[in-house]
Amino acid sequence: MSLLAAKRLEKHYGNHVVLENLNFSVEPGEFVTLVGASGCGKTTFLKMLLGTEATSRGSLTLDDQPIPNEPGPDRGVVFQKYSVFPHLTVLGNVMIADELHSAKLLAKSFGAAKRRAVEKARSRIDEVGLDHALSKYPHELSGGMQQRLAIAQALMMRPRILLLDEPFGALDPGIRQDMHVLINRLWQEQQLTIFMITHDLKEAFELGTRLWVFDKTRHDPQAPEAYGATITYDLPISRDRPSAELKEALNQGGMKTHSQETLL
Amino acid sequence: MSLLAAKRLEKHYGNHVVLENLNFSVEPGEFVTLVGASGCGKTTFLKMLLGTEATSRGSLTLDDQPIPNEPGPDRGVVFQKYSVFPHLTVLGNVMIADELHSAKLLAKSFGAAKRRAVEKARSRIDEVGLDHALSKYPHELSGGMQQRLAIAQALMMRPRILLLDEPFGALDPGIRQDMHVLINRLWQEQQLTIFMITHDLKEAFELGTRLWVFDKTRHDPQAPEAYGATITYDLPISRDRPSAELKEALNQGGMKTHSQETLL
Amino acid sequence: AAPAQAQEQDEFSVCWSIYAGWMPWAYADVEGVVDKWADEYGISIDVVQVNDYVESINQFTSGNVDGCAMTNMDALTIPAASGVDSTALIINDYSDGNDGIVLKGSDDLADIEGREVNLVQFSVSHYFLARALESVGLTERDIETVNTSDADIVGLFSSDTTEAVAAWNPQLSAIADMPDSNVVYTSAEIPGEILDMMVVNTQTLADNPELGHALVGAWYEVMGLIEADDENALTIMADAAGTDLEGYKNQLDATYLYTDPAEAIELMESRELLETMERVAEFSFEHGLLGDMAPNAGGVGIETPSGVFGDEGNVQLRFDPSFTQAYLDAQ
Amino acid sequence: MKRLINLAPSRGGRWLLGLLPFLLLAMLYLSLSNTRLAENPNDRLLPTPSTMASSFYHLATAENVRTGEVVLWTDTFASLERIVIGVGISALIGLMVGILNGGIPIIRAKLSPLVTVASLIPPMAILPILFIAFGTGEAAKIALIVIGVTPFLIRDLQGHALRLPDEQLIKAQTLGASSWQVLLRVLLPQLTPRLLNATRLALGTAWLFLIAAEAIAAQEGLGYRIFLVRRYLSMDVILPYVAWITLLAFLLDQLLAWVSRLAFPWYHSGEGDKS
Amino acid sequence: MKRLINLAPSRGGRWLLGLLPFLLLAMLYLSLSNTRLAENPNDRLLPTPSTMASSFYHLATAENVRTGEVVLWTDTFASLERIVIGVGISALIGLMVGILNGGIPIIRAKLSPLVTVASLIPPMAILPILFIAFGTGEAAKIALIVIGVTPFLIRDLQGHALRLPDEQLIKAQTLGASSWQVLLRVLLPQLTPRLLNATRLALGTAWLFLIAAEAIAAQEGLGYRIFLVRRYLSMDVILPYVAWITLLAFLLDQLLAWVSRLAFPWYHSGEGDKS
Ligand SMILES: Nc1ncnc2c1ncn2[C@@H]1O[C@H](COP(=O)(O)OP(=O)(O)OP(=O)(O)O)[C@@H](O)[C@H]1O
Ligand SMILES: Nc1ncnc2c1ncn2[C@@H]1O[C@H](COP(=O)(O)OP(=O)(O)OP(=O)(O)O)[C@@H](O)[C@H]1O
Ligand SMILES: [Mg+2]
Ligand SMILES: [Mg+2]
Repeated sequence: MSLLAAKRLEKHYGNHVVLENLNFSVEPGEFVTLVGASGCGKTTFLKMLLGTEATSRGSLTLDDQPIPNEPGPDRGVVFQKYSVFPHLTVLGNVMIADELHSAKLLAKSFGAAKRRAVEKARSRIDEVGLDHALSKYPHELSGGMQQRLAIAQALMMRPRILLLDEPFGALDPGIRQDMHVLINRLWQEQQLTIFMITHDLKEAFELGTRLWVFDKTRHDPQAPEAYGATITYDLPISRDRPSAELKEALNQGGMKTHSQETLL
Repeated sequence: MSLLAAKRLEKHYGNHVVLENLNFSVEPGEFVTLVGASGCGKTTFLKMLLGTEATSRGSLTLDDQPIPNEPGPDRGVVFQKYSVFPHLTVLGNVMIADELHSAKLLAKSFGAAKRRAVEKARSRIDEVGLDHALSKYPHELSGGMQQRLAIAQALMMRPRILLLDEPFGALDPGIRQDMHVLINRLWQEQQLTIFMITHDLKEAFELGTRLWVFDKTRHDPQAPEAYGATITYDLPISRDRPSAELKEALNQGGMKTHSQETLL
Repeated sequence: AAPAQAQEQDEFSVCWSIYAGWMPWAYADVEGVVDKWADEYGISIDVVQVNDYVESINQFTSGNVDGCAMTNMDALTIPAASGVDSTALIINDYSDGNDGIVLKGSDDLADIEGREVNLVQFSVSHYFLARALESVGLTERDIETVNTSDADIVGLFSSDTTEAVAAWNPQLSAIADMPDSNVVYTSAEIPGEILDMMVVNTQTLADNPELGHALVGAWYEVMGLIEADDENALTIMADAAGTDLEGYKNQLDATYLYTDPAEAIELMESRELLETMERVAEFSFEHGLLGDMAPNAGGVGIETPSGVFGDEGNVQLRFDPSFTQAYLDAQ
Repeated sequence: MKRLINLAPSRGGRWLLGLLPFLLLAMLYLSLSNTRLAENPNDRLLPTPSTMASSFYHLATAENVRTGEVVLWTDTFASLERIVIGVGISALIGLMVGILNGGIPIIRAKLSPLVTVASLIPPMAILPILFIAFGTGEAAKIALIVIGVTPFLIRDLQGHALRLPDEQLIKAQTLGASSWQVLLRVLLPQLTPRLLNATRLALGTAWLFLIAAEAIAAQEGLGYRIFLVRRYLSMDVILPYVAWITLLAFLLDQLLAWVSRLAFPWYHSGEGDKS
Repeated sequence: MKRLINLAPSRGGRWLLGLLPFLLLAMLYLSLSNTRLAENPNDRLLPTPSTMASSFYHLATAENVRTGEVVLWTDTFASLERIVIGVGISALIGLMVGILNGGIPIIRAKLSPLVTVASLIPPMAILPILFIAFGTGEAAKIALIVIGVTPFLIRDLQGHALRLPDEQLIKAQTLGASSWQVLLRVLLPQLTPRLLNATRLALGTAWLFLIAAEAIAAQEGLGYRIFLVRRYLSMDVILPYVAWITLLAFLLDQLLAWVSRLAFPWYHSGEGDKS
């Protein structure tokens, strides 16, 4: 039994076919990286996993059940922007998951419960290296620190699946490197299943165990919206450099510019 | 006599020293690319060339005269964003330079003058490959098309110096490549002197004839604003791959992450 | 134009607001009666309706208009007390039931004690209320007054929290129609005290007597129509007042119109007028309506044909029957 | 079951749901009106819909005996004229001062504090002064609208002018634009759609002032009529008039929105605000 | 020479320049006032500053013989009480309905059209209905403020709620939040500073309705006094009162701004709007 599986999955917006004919199955513990041209439907796909977009046709199952049609604590998420709550401090942002869980009515814990929540949150915050900024607000943090905070927050509920939508897209190259180390460590420690969208093919190779390339297989210049993208390449990745064969495949599959750019 | 020259040029904001001890001279026809960490003062430097920021100390001369303290038609500019006028069509955006020149009062030309301006603008627009989008508004254009438009617009007045502040930073890698070809061609055809800021060292090498690295030479951890950045490396570039020696130099000069990232 | 600057001129304006006794001005305006008389004297007169009574008097006091329809008390306390020398050119009527006090839940005026009374403060309603209280041995200290805009007094009365109002027509009749409303006192009990007049700037009038003659002529021409019960004229007036013929006739029943100029002259020349004005002046003085500078009730002099009340060196309000007399003589 | 915040009604459902509260209000009115009229058939406060309809029909069709005019239309035209002139003048002043203030720092330094203070004065408080200063003609009523609305427009437009990216002003200068040309070709066209938008926001206030002014001194107009018949508590006239005013306000608002969309496509699909 | 749009006055210069138009206005007033008073020493329209000062001083210090109260303070407290209560109630309603409307699509579908229509009705026109519903005492005046201000607050807050990034609502749900918890911990705290901001914007309108209400029926209050003394053309009272109201409005506005900065630092230095 695989964790996630899709059969002939499609997504339309009215007449606009965004995704078509998606077939895959993903096992627990995989790290899937998604690349593809801008606007080809990667975020839409992630939203279907999240449950905020309905599937249009075909099936998408989680544990062999149709995927829940709204977000839940089993699937954590980190967006490129707006991932943390601006009105909460670092501690508050991480604690909130616990508070939502333990205080159904007020969603705020007090006394002993609060101390426990703080304790738990602090250890998470330590993990991402924000222990010196506990009472700072997000606007006082750099972009990299904000994304670390978002990751710590998303992992508080120990989700089974972590969805990342270009989480490091807005970061400086140097900081990005640190984040790679962090996400890699957390993935291994917590045995997560991760889906990560990126524009950076090198990042995709560095982090993932499996790479999906989204692209259109059919294209009608007169009606560009008639056909959707699908997974054109589904490649297992070993942690070495990409093989020559892979490069070749990519070059032919419309990923030319990406590969040229980042793989030299 | 050099086109642009600086002597012990400094820039402060109050107590915050942003740039210090800048010394250079630039000849007509050079293509200077500027790299450096975020916030180190590259944009500030460009603004001093533009004339929108005053120099704090030292001298900055254009044709041996102090640089004019406000923007003028001899120095064109393309920003990363907001470089074109959203309320004008492609044709309007390019024509406006001519209209500002020929109709002092209304800044709008009519009749024969208008036909001439349209003619001239169209040939510029052809050059950047936007001839099929003459009457579109910027919001209908992709990011790459907008930047092309900005370049066509900036070149209408045949400036001697063209200032580019991360002009391709927001573009997709594929489109970026096309822009490189375009800017290179225009630089040669029109004998421009170009200053271009970029975060992408590879881009800097590919386009420039001269690379400036902005960095701090002194750093006081207690008072990070006490010292400013200066030009730590001023390297002539040949169109080949960077030499091993250069790589070495960069690795030691705080550009580690940049070089690692883009030069592999 | 500022009053003191008034010189010979041939364009004038007078204003009026909606009240039973002044509706003839509406007729005289739209039917061209005023224009006809003005032409006769070689001048032009613009008749302006102002929606808000207080505003119309302000227009007069500030010199924006040359004449204005107002009551005797307001003429004294507003323009005259402000140093604008004013002349009552026409006394058109006295309120003979047009002002009234209405109580809820009682038909005895004495029950007004301790209640909040809605009225236009310091207006002729206020004076009227004081006279009413006097009649049952009460003073203003026994009640509380709430300043109320006259247009809203009807709406206010239908609210449960309103206990008593003092109002004039047409509001009064609308209120009287409501359930649980008891008209306990009307101006019919103090006839001849609340006078409605056309007041004109004294200086302007002196410089331009034609204005006075034209206004008086136009006014009494319309009075003739009312005397003759001209349905058409009355309908037009009713319409301008926002009511119908029947409603307007009811209002007129509570108004003693001086349709006969001789009668108006008689009143102006009478001793009672001076006494009424004296009483009004005293009331106004007690309420501080004559201004902080007034040393006593006579601080602002009032001149009628039968004499002067108060400071003879500071006469600001005059009753002048000569124009009405001239009209009478000409007929 | 989905969470409440994730449940979205369908298109048709939205329509029906939107109607619901209006229906409830209408029913509430009818029952209240019935109770009052049962107690006192002469009650004028909450007239039946049929009474209102016939009164309104009368006002909208019957010619006045003396002038031959139809009351409703005379009132409507008078009020619309005032509001259009008043708001028009405000918009003109707002645009000009807004551009000057937003574009030229020296002028902004001079005028900004004045505009701030002026915008704090409640125009209602100076209503008495206005009539005395301007007389009872059209001028005072229009002046009230202008005084009430202009400071808001100026501040809004000045804000928008300041928020235009500096890049555009610099760009224009590198293309050789003079100060005047920058104002004319960069600020003016970009502020015009924002002016329309600000004007829409200001219309509500403008109506308010119009009615307040007409209540005090006017000889026709929607506000005048309401205050005239208020003396008799003729709710059968007042309520339809209020509905009519609301409808007019709505139509004016939609008209401006439509003009703006038509004339400034770049503003509405571009980065301009979404309101 | 720099272009005009590039010239910025110095700090001190800005201060002086800002004062300039006030000085000009003051001089204009003085000269007009002098001319009028020279013609007619009793003229009340444009009193001298000293007359105004003494009248104001009198109002601010002299005890009423009958009640022992000082007019200015009685008026001020009465008006402030009304405006604070009225705006407070509006803010509460605005916040609650705004959150519900902004957060829950089904409720928005129901209420949004009603709020839109309600915001178009000029409250001044339906005064008689207010009197019936709320009596003629304080309740009616407060109700007028509430009715005048609340639709704006609701629409503003609803807009802000809708503009909160979807990402945050989704994020909260992935952390296990229920609908109620999303409203309570994501929408409510983020809308509160925006409420303060919207309230500041609404204060101007609130003053307007307060003065209108006090003009209609009152026993004390700033608006009451202005409309009472208007019949004596006592500009020596009206003008200082207008200035006093303006000052109070300014202070209230600054107070709210200060509270907001103190309580919501993240809002003011963060991505929140800059107004
Ligand atoms: N709510 C929507 N309604 C209609 N079309 C939509 C909607 N959301 C997305 N789309 C369309 O679906 C397509 C895919 O969008 P999506 O955001 O998934 O692309 P993406 O691959 O994430 O691109 P990027 O790399 O730029 O983030 C786009 O063409 C977009 O216009
Ligand atoms: N107007 C200003 N007032 C005060 N400080 C300023 C101002 N403009 C820029 N700075 C400061 O000057 C420094 C340099 O800014 P600048 O924008 O030139 O950096 P940059 O090298 O262009 O960075 P980036 O790569 O992020 O664009 C920054 O620390 C910034 O905070
Ligand atoms: Mg995406
Ligand atoms: Mg920069």
